[in-house]
Parts: sequence; C-alpha cells; structure tokens
Amino acid sequence: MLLCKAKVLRVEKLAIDCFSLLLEEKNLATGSLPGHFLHIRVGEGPAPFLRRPFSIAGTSPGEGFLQIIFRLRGAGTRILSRACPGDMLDCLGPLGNGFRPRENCKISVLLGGGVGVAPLLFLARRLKEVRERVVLYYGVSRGLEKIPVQNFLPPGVEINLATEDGSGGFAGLVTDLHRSHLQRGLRPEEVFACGPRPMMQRVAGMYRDKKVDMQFSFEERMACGVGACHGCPIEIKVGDSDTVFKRVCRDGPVFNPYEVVW
Amino acid sequence: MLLCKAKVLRVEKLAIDCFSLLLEEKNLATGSLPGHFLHIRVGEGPAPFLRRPFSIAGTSPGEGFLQIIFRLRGAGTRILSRACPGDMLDCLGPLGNGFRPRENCKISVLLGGGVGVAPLLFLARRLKEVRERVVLYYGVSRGLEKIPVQNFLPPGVEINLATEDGSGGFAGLVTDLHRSHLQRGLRPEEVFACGPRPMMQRVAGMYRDKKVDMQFSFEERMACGVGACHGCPIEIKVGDSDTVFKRVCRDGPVFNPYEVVW
Amino acid sequence: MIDLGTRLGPLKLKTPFMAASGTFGFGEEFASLMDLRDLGAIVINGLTLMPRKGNPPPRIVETPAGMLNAIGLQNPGLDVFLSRELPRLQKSQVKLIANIAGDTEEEYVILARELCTAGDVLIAIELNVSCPNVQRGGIFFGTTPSTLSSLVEKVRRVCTLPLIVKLTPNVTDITEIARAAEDGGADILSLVNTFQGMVIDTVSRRPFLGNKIGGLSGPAMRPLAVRLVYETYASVEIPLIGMGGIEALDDALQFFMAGAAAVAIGSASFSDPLTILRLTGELKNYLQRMNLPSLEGIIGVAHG
Amino acid sequence: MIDLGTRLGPLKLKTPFMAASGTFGFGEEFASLMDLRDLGAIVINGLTLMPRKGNPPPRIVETPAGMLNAIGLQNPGLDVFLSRELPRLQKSQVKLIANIAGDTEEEYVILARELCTAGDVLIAIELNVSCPNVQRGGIFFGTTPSTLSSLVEKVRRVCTLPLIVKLTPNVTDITEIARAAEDGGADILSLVNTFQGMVIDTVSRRPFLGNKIGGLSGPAMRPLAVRLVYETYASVEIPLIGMGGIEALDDALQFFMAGAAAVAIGSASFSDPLTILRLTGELKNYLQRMNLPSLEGIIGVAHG
Ligand SMILES: Cc1cc2nc3c(=O)[nH]c(=O)nc-3n(C[C@H](O)[C@H](O)[C@H](O)COP(=O)(O)OP(=O)(O)OC[C@H]3O[C@@H](n4cnc5c(N)ncnc54)[C@H](O)[C@@H]3O)c2cc1C
Ligand SMILES: Cc1cc2nc3c(=O)[nH]c(=O)nc-3n(C[C@H](O)[C@H](O)[C@H](O)COP(=O)(O)OP(=O)(O)OC[C@H]3O[C@@H](n4cnc5c(N)ncnc54)[C@H](O)[C@@H]3O)c2cc1C
Ligand SMILES: Cc1cc2nc3c(=O)[nH]c(=O)nc-3n(C[C@H](O)[C@H](O)[C@H](O)COP(=O)(O)O)c2cc1C
Ligand SMILES: Cc1cc2nc3c(=O)[nH]c(=O)nc-3n(C[C@H](O)[C@H](O)[C@H](O)COP(=O)(O)O)c2cc1C
Ligand code: FES
Ligand code: FES
Repeated sequence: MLLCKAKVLRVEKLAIDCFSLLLEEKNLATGSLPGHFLHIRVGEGPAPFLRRPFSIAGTSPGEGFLQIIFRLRGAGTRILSRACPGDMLDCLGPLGNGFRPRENCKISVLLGGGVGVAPLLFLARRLKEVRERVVLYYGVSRGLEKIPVQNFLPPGVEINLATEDGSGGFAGLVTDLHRSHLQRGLRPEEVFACGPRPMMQRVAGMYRDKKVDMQFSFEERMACGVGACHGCPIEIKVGDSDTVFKRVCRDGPVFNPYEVVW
Repeated sequence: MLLCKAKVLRVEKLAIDCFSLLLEEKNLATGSLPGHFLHIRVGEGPAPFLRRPFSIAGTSPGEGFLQIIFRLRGAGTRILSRACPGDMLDCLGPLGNGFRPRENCKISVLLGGGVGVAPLLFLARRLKEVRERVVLYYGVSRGLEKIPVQNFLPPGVEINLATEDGSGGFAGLVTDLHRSHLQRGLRPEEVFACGPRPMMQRVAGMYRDKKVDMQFSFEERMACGVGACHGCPIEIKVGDSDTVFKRVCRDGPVFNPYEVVW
Repeated sequence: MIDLGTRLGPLKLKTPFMAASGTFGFGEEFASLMDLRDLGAIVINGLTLMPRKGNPPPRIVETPAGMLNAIGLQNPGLDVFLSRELPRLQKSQVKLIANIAGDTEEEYVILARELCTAGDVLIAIELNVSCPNVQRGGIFFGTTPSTLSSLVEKVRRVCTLPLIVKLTPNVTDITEIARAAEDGGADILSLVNTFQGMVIDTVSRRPFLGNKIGGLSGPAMRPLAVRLVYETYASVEIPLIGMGGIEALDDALQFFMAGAAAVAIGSASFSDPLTILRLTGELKNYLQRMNLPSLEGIIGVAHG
Repeated sequence: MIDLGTRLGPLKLKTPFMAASGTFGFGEEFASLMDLRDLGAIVINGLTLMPRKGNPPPRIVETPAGMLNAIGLQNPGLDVFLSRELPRLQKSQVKLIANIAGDTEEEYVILARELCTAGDVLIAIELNVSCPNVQRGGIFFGTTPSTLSSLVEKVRRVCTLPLIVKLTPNVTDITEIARAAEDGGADILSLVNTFQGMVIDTVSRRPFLGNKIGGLSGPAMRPLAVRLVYETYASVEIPLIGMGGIEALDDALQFFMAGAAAVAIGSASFSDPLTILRLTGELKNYLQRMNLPSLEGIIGVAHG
C-alpha cells in the first residue's frame, strides 16, 4: 500500500458519462493486480470530503502506467472527469484483495455490468495468458453507455455484449445471455463478476448447484479504504446460521458470492 | 441592483498577490459609480459558502466593461485569481452607496492604503473631469505590493507614493507623507480614503479640527451584501453619547469618518 | 395540475418554501430581483419589544460549508416596526410571518398581541425561543420544557394568528421540547434555529466574533437538522416547518420526507438570492415527474 | 529547542496529536505509511465486553464538509482483543489508549479493570459515554450528570491508568456533564464525539444509513466542537483533549487556544492518512516562529 501522487496522462471519454483515466506511477503500476482498487482524493479543499474508490482497469508495469474507468455519478467523478494531463492525483493503493484465479483451469467466464466491467478487463488480460478460453459477458442498459471493451482486451478474449435497450448484441439482460450459453453447453470452471448487486445475485443464482469457483467484486461506501474504520461492511455467512460483517476494503472487495448474505 | 453573470475578459497580475479582473456586463458597467461594490460568488459548490465583496475599480460603460482589483487573501481570492477568460462570474451589484463628491470644489485628496486604492482609482478618474486638482496618496508596506496605479488614471492626477520599506516614493507611512504636504500648504476641500483601519483613523485624526468633507470606505464581513441580514455592522455616533450599528453593505460602505466610532 | 400549496394546521401557504427569519430582511432588499408574492412566506427578522442594538462586529464568519452569525437581534423594536415599517409592508401583498423574541413572558405576550391585530400582511407569529446570540430570553425559553409550555400557553391566549414555535437544536432531546410547545398550544413547530459554535482567530488569539459565540447555519448542519425534524415528526401531531442548510431540491425533499410540511431557506439566499424561486420551479417539475398531485404524498414518507 | 510534549494530568504525551477512536483502527492499517511511534497516541476503536456485530450497511455517507458514520461499535469483544490483538500490539512500542463502551456500569468496570493490567502498551482508558450509534449504553451514560458521575466513580475505583471520559456534544449543557465526570474522578475529558445526524435517500425515500441515524464528523462540525471545548475549559479544572474536524494546523490551534492540551484527529485521516504527522511538523515550525518554547503558552489563551 502506497500513498502517492500519480500523474494524469490522459482523460478520455469512452461513452456517455463514462471516462478512462490513464495515470503514471511506477510503483502503483507494478504492485497492482486485477481486483485491486485505488482510493483517490478528488479536489483540494474540504469538498469532496472523502476519497473515492475505483477499480484498477489495467496496468503497463513496464511503462509505469495504470488505468481506471469510471462513470459520472456525483461531484467526485465530475471533478475527475475534468482532470488535465499533468495534474497530480493523490492516490492510496493498491488496496484490497484481488481476484485469485484457480491454479489449473481452462475456461473462465467474466460477467461485467456497466462500469463494473472495469476490473474484469484487467483480469481478462491476465487470464488470457494462461487460459484456453476467456469469455467476457458485458451488459449495459443503454447502448449509449457501452464502452469499447475490445480496445482494452487482447485478441482471443470472447466478448458477448448484451444491451437492455436492444441497440447492440443480445437484446436483454447480460445474465439471460449467459444463461442461454450455459444451456447450450458452456461449462466454465470459474466465474468472476462485477456489477450492480441484482445482476450479481442473478449470476450467483444460476450456479446454485454447480461446483464452480466464483469470485465477485463488491462495492460499499468507504471512508478509510484500508480496514481501519469498519465503514464498508458486507454481511458474510459463518457456519450455518451466523453472519459477520467483513470489510469490503480490506477483506474484499472480492468475495465468494456463496458466502455473501444478499 | 442586478443579479447577473459577468463574463471574465482578462485576469492580470499587477503585483505580488495582487490581480485585476476585467469583466463584461453592460448593465453593471453602466450602473456602477465610484464606491459601489460587487458581491461575487466564487466557485460552484458549497465552498466558499459566502459571496465575496469587491469594490469596483473602474468601468467603461460604452464597452460594457468593469474592473476589480484584488489581493490574495484566502480561498475565495485564490479561486478568483485562477479565473479564465470566458468564465461567467455570478455577480450581485452594484451595491452600496458610492462616494458623493461635493458640488463645488477644486482640490480633492484621495488616500489609498494597499488594495484599498481600488475604489479611489475609479473615483479619481471621475473627479479629474470636474476638479482642478486631484491628488492621490497611495501607500504600500512593501514595494513588491505596489500596483501600477498610473495605468488606471488619466493624466493630471497627482500621484504620491509612499512605501514603508522605502523601496519607492516617500519612505514611510502614506499618512506621514500626506501630513507633510498639509504642513507645506496643501488645502484639500474634500478627502476620500480607503485602506486599513489604522491608516484611515490616522487620516481622520489629521483633520480633527478642519472643515473638510470626508468620506471613507469601510470593510466588514458580509453575508447578504444587500442589507437584509445585519451582518456587517459599523458603529456610528448618534447625537452626543449614543451609537447605532449601521450596515456597511447598504448604509455604506462609504461613511463620514467623524461619525464613526473607531 | 400540480398544486404546490401546503397546509400547516390553520396556516395555508401557496408554496412550501419560506424565507427564514434573519436572512431575508422584510423582503424589500430583494424586491428588485423577484416578485416576493411568489414566496410561500417571508419570516421577517426577529423583533423585540424595545429596540435592540445588536452585537459588536464582526458578526459573521464563514466556516466549512456554512457560517456562524451573531447578529444579536438588531431591530428597531415593536413601536417603530408598527409605525414605520408595517404600513409600507401592508401594501406589498407579501405573506409575512413575524418572528418575535422577548426577555420575559410578558414581552412575548405583548409582542404577539400587538402584532396579531397589526394588519393582514402578517399571517402568523413565530416565537423565537432559540436565538443563541442574546444574553437573556431567547434560547433560555427553548431549553426547558416547563418554561416553554408555560410561555406558549400565555402567548396562545392572546394570539389570534397561527402560532409557530421555533425550536433550538442545542438540546439533549428535542422531542421533549417539541411536545412541551405542542402542549402549550403551538399550531406549528419550526426547526431548527442555528447550532452554537465558535471560531477562534489564531492571530489575535481571541474568539473571532464580537459576541464570541455564534450560530452555525448552512449545509454543514443539514444532516443534524434533518435528524431533528425526523425525530420530532414521530413525537408530535402538529405540522413542522423544516430548515437548515437547504440549497438544492434534494435537500428540501429530505426535509419533506423526514416530515416537514414546509421548509425555510436561510443562508442559501446569501449566495443565491433566487434559491427559493429556483426550488419552487424544481419542486413543480419533480412532483410532475413523480406523478404526484401534491406535496402531501411525500411528507413524512421516510418513516416508512 | 522546541518541546512538543504535553501533559494531561497524569498522562504525558510526546506530541499533542492523537488519532481519534474509530478512525485509525489499531494503527496497524497505517503502519506501512508512517512510524506509528511518532504519534502522540492512538485511541483504538471502541471496545465492548462481548463481541459486537455492528450496524447494517450502509454505515457511511458523505455530507457537506463532513460525513456521517454509524459503525455501531463493531469489535471482537474484550476476550478476543486481549488474547489475539493485544499480544501483537505489545511489541509495537506504540502508545495506545483503549476506548471502552458498556451497556451497564458493570461492563464498563470489567473492561477498565481488565485493560488496566493487560499490558503497558495501553497508557490510558477512555470511557466512551457518547456513542450515538448503539441502542443501549453509550450515549445514555453521557447525557445525565448523575448517571455519569456514578459510572465514572465506579470505574475510577478499578482504573489504575489515567482515566479519560469522552463527552457527547448532543446535550443542552456540556459543562454540567463535564463537571459530573470531573466529580466522578475523571483525570481528563475528551470532547467531542459526533453529532447525531441523518441523510435521507430521496430516491428510496428512506434514511440512507442502515442505522438511520449516524454521527457527524469532519470540518462541518468544527466550530461546534471549538465552542464546546471553550466552554468546558472555563468550567472544569482537569485537562481537555479537543477534537472535531481538525485538518490543518490552524484548526488544531483553535482547539489549543480554546483550552485543549491535546487534540485528536479523526476523519481527516481518511482523506489524508498523514494528517497527524503533517500537523506535528507544522506545530513545531509554528512554535519556533512564535518564539514559544512549548505548547503551554497557547493553551486556553483565547479566554483572555
Ligand atoms: C472497490 C470499489 C471499486 C469501484 N470501482 C469503480 C470503477 O472502477 N469505476 C466506477 O465508475 N466506479 C467504481 N466504484 C464506484 C465509485 O467509487 C463511485 O462511483 C464514486 O465514488 C462516486 O463518487 P461521486 O463523488 O461521483 O458520487 P457521489 O454519489 O456524489 O458520492 C458520494 C459518496 O458516495 C460514495 N459512493 C457513491 N457511489 C458509490 C459506489 N457505487 N460505491 C462506493 N461508494 C460510492 C462516494 O465515494 C462518496 O463518498 C467502485 C467502488 C468501490 C467500493
Ligand atoms: C465593501 C468592500 C469592498 C472591498 N473591496 C475590495 C477590493 O476592491 N479589493 C480587495 O482585494 N478586497 C476588497 N475587499 C475585501 C475582500 O472582500 C476580501 O479580501 C475577500 O472577501 C477575501 O476573500 P478570501 O476568500 O480570499 O479570504 P478569506 O479570508 O478566506 O475569507 C473568509 C471570509 O472572510 C471574509 N473577508 C476576509 N477578509 C475580508 C475583508 N477585508 N473585508 C470583508 N470580508 C472579508 C470573506 O468575504 C469570507 O467571507 C472589500 C471588502 C468590502 C467589505
Ligand atoms: C444572519 C442570520 C440571522 C438570523 N436571525 C434569526 C432571527 O432573528 N430569528 C430566528 O428565529 N432565526 C434567525 N436565524 C436562523 C435562521 O432563520 C435559520 O433557522 C438558520 O439559519 C438555519 O437555516 P439555514 O441553514 O438555511 O440558514 C438567523 C440566521 C442567520 C444566518
Ligand atoms: C468512522 C468513525 C468511527 C468512530 N468510532 C468511534 C468509537 O468507536 N469510539 C469513540 O469514542 N469515537 C468514535 N468516533 C468519533 C471520533 O473519535 C471523533 O470523536 C469524531 O469523529 C470527531 O472528530 P473528527 O471530526 O476529527 O473525525 C468515530 C468516528 C468515525 C468517523
Ligand atoms: S472503508 Fe474503512 S474499513 Fe473499509
Ligand atoms: S451583509 Fe447583510 S446586511 Fe450587510
């Protein structure tokens, strides 16, 4: 974990309300793995008061580059979207536990909903080096929000797009698209997902009976981002009937969905 | 009084920590008189929370231009100093009661301390049209802070500079410079001043026995700027022993120093 | 057709947006910027029986996302108000609410009685038992339940206009105070007044404000005020006017959902004098978008 | 030579800057960013006798110049703390202060007794009688003078370490509560805990936080906290630890001048984990510039 200033190299608009930010910081780029996130201080004054967490969407350790992809939501992301090349961004990271792919495995499935696809792009790139098939499902509600994921992926990653407004790819929910593939015989050995909770819950539901390794990345409001404040709980089952609150920032953000209380 | 957006035309650094801001807003430019001020909203969000008051340093009604001159103090003036041409500034103004020069009068003296000279530049320009002599005293503590007042004044206005660090003009307090001129026979019929309170108090003291018309411009923390909140009091004598609090924003900012409780 | 009207017991307002006491003068200062008749009401600056000089300067200091004020109820006193200000205001057709503060119960009673019959430009009386910036009276009445209900009872007897009691947030349990005001006969509660605060000037090493202590207003205090409205709504039957740091429609909606049937805008008018009118338009659009015929549908809904 | 040390009755600290309870964990989370021995002390997260699960999410919401939290004292309970956490912390040479909360007087007493003899990494006990985010205990003890002084007395009897009582700001008169804690035998008062607040999610139309109500911290509340420190300083003899929205040296100086002999930094560590170290350096420069040999010269000076 580092507290450092990362240099803004490029801010790019990828789709409506969706931006990518290319940063330069050698140690961050080297130390980050898929599933890790940055806790970024936006603005100078007292507002916004808290840092903002963003998944790392990719790195080029050689060049010392790393990237995040974010959607405009409120004041913080608005300020970020106006960053200029040369600006220095105060970053805390890499934080959290990343995805832990299986040792031996041929087919990985990744499901991203909206900007939740960001950490999966990073993961898909790494997985492609060691897997026979890497199948990415990417769902957006409106085609306008679709980011060009192919630009972030190496050749060979299979991209399956679903748009709820029917403007591209499968018309409907990304989970329905995936289900239809499962019905036609797709047999993933591990499944990664990141996106809105209802989407992730549907994915988890699909595998209820299966022995597939599943790792989902969760979001929660965060203060410290490092595990000190217990501000970012996720309810996790312990044994048969008990539950505890774990910290998304430090114990996650990646959790086994079977253990999560939805 | 208008609530309007004025377009930033130019931001210029005049001296250390001192800037001028050229704005375009037809109605403001036309309606403003020397001594009036603008109440400017700086920044977009909740911080800074309050508007900032600035004296109008000059107008070109024909072109619709007006100008303020300000010194860096805190967050608000820092933001203002970073304004870019084309930015639209939310302005409330013109506010307050301006200077009211005498009907018939030949010699006007103006004393400005630091950035307090701003409204006097505007006044001197107007006075020069109708007076035989307009004598401006301008004092700064360090030469570095000296703004090039001559650029803001028509020819013929007599400029007397005093620097406390002795780096230019008279070495010492502007009030001492003025006093020496009085001793050598200067006989102003009206005196205008704006600057730090101790300076203005010294000026008032110099004229204790004289029958000279005096108008000083005062500062106080302001909230509404229009007279609604009673946030900006100045203590004014009433009769022999009583006093009341008047509002700097609405009843002033120009007051007769003889009536002020120092 | 969207109806922006709201009913607070005996008081009906054209819109649920009022100008908060102390921040809008008698409205006249802003008259050139807007039609004051578009405001739900203007609560005028605090009035006392005798003239008040107010506190020494500085009276205002900016704080993070807010400000402290220590005006100290500067006002010309009842007589001058009635003889000099009111006649002029009578002509304006604006809805005014008088905010009154006394050192003693008797002063409150006199103020209320005189103002109730002073002219129909005044549509309600707001008892300020919560001013943090004066030595006697004010907040003293607003922190002890029995003192407050006795005061409200006495004023109630002479008050022929709707009676609003404005509560201070500087108490351990506002619901206790709120019930005391209700028991005393208040028609409406208005909450909250400012929170007591202090800024120290670290150069002079003294409290910055002339009065040392001032009252915090603005967005900084908004979550505190929303909580107080929420808890009070669950404890009394009479309607509430909410306020504290409202700048945007979402802020006002929080107060409505917490239980306020109307809201007042205070210091936001300093940075944007048109706040109230802007919110009025935005509320109309919101209700339309949500398919709500009136505000009633959302008042108190946060209680589930 | 500038001495940054400060003395709070029986407690001596190397610097007057502490990490506030609940915001710095046991320090370990930040250990890779700084040498924790440079901190005056770390007040660790609130401890209870039995494990506490904490409140349902969301537990945090940002507000103008601040935040609300409703953690609900999530912690592993005394036994696990003593057996699992403390041995590790013993080795660190960090100065830790235990913050304890109970449902009953007995729980406070047990917690204090056990912790006082648990190991010398703990240098003081802070009674949390001010947590706004739990159902029983916590704030209940901190709002009634007689209840508080009885509690403090009982804890005092078993407490061999310096005893700090942390006050809630959610009271009508904090000086009354402060005196009760002093009468009960507190060595030091720490003020303030968070202010109760609420944010309503206007989309779901429900309180945003899982616990509905949370506690406001951050710069927004700073002027309120400074006022409380100022007034308490004038009312008790024992030393004070001030906190609430400190981000910059000027903020800390306000607390010192109001009367605090040390300050704690809470939520500012979220945006800048190095806040405490930065302030430590800045204070040193300040004292140098002002020609002050130690902090003592400015503690309470705002009282004139
Ligand atoms: C581990 C993690 C990884 C994330 N990765 C990404 C990413 O790669 N791309 C992306 O666009 N977004 C991501 N998010 C969500 C992102 O943090 C929020 O969209 C962002 O904080 C919104 O800030 P704002 O000021 O624009 O919005 P506002 O709504 O104004 O923010 C107000 C407060 O709410 C918090 N907040 C709002 N939405 C969320 C959210 N969904 N999750 C957590 N906190 C939130 C903010 O951090 C802030 O404290 C991630 C969140 C987490 C927890
Ligand atoms: C009628 C009037 C005319 C003025 N004209 C000029 C001018 O022409 N040029 C110029 O440089 N300054 C002028 N000032 C002072 C100017 O308003 C302040 O310097 C400015 O508000 C500082 O803002 P800040 O955010 O940079 O400073 P901060 O110190 O961060 O401001 C904090 C708060 O204090 C207030 N404040 C700080 N200093 C002053 C002050 N001297 N007077 C009133 N409020 C203050 C701010 O408005 C704000 O509310 C004038 C003030 C008044 C009342
Ligand atoms: C400058 C100023 C003066 C005030 N004067 C009064 C007053 O005379 N009577 C009163 O009841 N409240 C007074 N208040 C409190 C406001 O009416 C309101 O309760 C408070 O400011 C919170 O609302 P806001 O955050 O929208 O400003 C005053 C507030 C300010 C800022
Ligand atoms: C996330 C969070 C958790 C907290 N937990 C505790 C706690 O367990 N015990 C306690 O006494 N105070 C707790 N506090 C209060 C802080 O110690 C401190 O009093 C308060 O936050 C004000 O300081 P600040 O504005 O610098 O944050 C907590 C505050 C925050 C923000
Ligand atoms: S954000 Fe503080 S523990 Fe996760
Ligand atoms: S600033 Fe409101 S009356 Fe002057």
